[in-house]
Amino acid sequence: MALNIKINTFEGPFDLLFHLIEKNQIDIYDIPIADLTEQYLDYIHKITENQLDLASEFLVMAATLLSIKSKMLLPSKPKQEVASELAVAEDNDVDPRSELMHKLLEYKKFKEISILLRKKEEEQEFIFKRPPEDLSLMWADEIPLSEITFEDLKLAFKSVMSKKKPEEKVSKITKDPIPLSRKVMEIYRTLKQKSKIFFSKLYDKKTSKLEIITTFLAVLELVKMKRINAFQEKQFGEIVLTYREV
Amino acid sequence: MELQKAMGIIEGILFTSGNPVKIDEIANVLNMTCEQVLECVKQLEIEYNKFSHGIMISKVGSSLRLTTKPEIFPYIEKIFKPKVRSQLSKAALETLAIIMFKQPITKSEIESIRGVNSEKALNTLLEKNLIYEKGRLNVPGRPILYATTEDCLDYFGLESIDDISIE
Amino acid sequence: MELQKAMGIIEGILFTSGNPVKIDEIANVLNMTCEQVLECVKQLEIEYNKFSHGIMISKVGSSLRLTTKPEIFPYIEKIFKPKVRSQLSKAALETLAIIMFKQPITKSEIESIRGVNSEKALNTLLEKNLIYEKGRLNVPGRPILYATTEDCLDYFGLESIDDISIE
Repeated sequence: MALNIKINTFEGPFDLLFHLIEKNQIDIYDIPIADLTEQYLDYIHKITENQLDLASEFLVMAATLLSIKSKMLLPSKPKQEVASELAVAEDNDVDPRSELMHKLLEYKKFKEISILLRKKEEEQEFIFKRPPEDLSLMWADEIPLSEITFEDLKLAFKSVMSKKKPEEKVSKITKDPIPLSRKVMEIYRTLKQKSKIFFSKLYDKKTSKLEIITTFLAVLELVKMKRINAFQEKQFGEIVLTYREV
Repeated sequence: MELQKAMGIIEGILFTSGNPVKIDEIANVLNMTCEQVLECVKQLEIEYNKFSHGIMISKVGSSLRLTTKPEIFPYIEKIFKPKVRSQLSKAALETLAIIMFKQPITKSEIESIRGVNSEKALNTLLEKNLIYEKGRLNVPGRPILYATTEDCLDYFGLESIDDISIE
Repeated sequence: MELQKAMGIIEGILFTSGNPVKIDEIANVLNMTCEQVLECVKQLEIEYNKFSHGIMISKVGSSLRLTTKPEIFPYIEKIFKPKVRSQLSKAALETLAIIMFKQPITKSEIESIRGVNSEKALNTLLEKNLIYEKGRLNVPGRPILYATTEDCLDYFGLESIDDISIE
């Protein structure tokens, strides 16, 4: 079990590689690629054996390591007739490990910074701010609403409705897309105007199932509130709604 | 404990709290008597009396509190008032807009749209008679339903609630 | 304005705000230059360094803030039992470290350095207002560019990003 936890704590393939490098005291500038690849694959196997979710990035890195390993095994002067001599020479000058080395060095830098940041974060836990004084009470009665127009209201409404609100629970949106209260008012208003309507006229083909359910609940609510009457001639027949004079 | 050190701790405690803190609680934490705490308070008073401080310490009942000195209020007003005003009016405007187009609506629905507590904004709008409590929603808790008043419609030159549309 | 008096007002303003306040806003209200404000800060620092004070002033980015001194933490803990602040996850911290030193930077650049998907970490940082969307890069897809906020410096108590030395 200890192993699971440990594997789970790796942030990604670089983090895992880094762990291996530190554990084996490997020189980043001269990585024994065959060894490292073997150990890396070993870890990957352990993760999959334990049926933990493996991020695809870990597999990509495994492929990269294998590819570097195979390049290292190739003879240093492959067939020269294929490409121009110059190009091949250039290609061979580059250590296949160099890209990985640079990436590891860069990752190392930020890993170290993040450790420093953690220290700073912990230091801040020992100091306290003062809760801000609630100044709004002091000037609350001076709000200038007098200069607002209906257009301002429309704009404010549109902007608030389009704002991204990460703290809003997703479940809430799906559960109750149209507040029941609004539906109740809508139906009530419609009936007050028309005094009689078929339930099926309260929605159309485009209306979502959820909204139809909300509509139905709103009707039940209105019947309960004794604001409307509902009749149904036969099973699965049309439901007729009528406005109830108070 | 040394008087100097105790003064600093009392300052830090009152600063963190924001509200008055009981003298006996402070004494308890400092392992001092209440009299010793009050001796520290006297010293702090002398310190804060200096021009170079904008805060002061005062005793309210059996508690102590830190506040700003009244003479620096004009500066507090100058720096914070414009911000508070614009925040408040923005909150009130947003809240009124939501009520206008979604009425009748409960506070929690408004808050779920705005993503912030809207108590204060609702109170402001109620006070200004732009909205009223239209009734209660028949769900557990029976939350209040808010709607715009006739005054509000008048104000925006709308004949009736049916004129409200957001095209 | 007299230095002494300005010190007191700065103290009062920071005390009232609770949160960091921009130096230029303070300078504006005091009718002083930012340099003069910083001179006051220096004097306040000397004052707060005394044992008899439990608070301290510090610069975070282009703002000033008042906080308690770390050494009185045990007493504050004893009296208020404050909630332990939740730390950022390792992923969020790594992501933030990259944004700090490479800003403005796109998600895909961050991911190429970290080697893993960083969507969740970015969302956490955005929610905590430690980073913000600074704009978009003018390449196909117009990816969002991320940068750190002033709140980020406040969060770590840094005067500037240079406080974190990168050897």
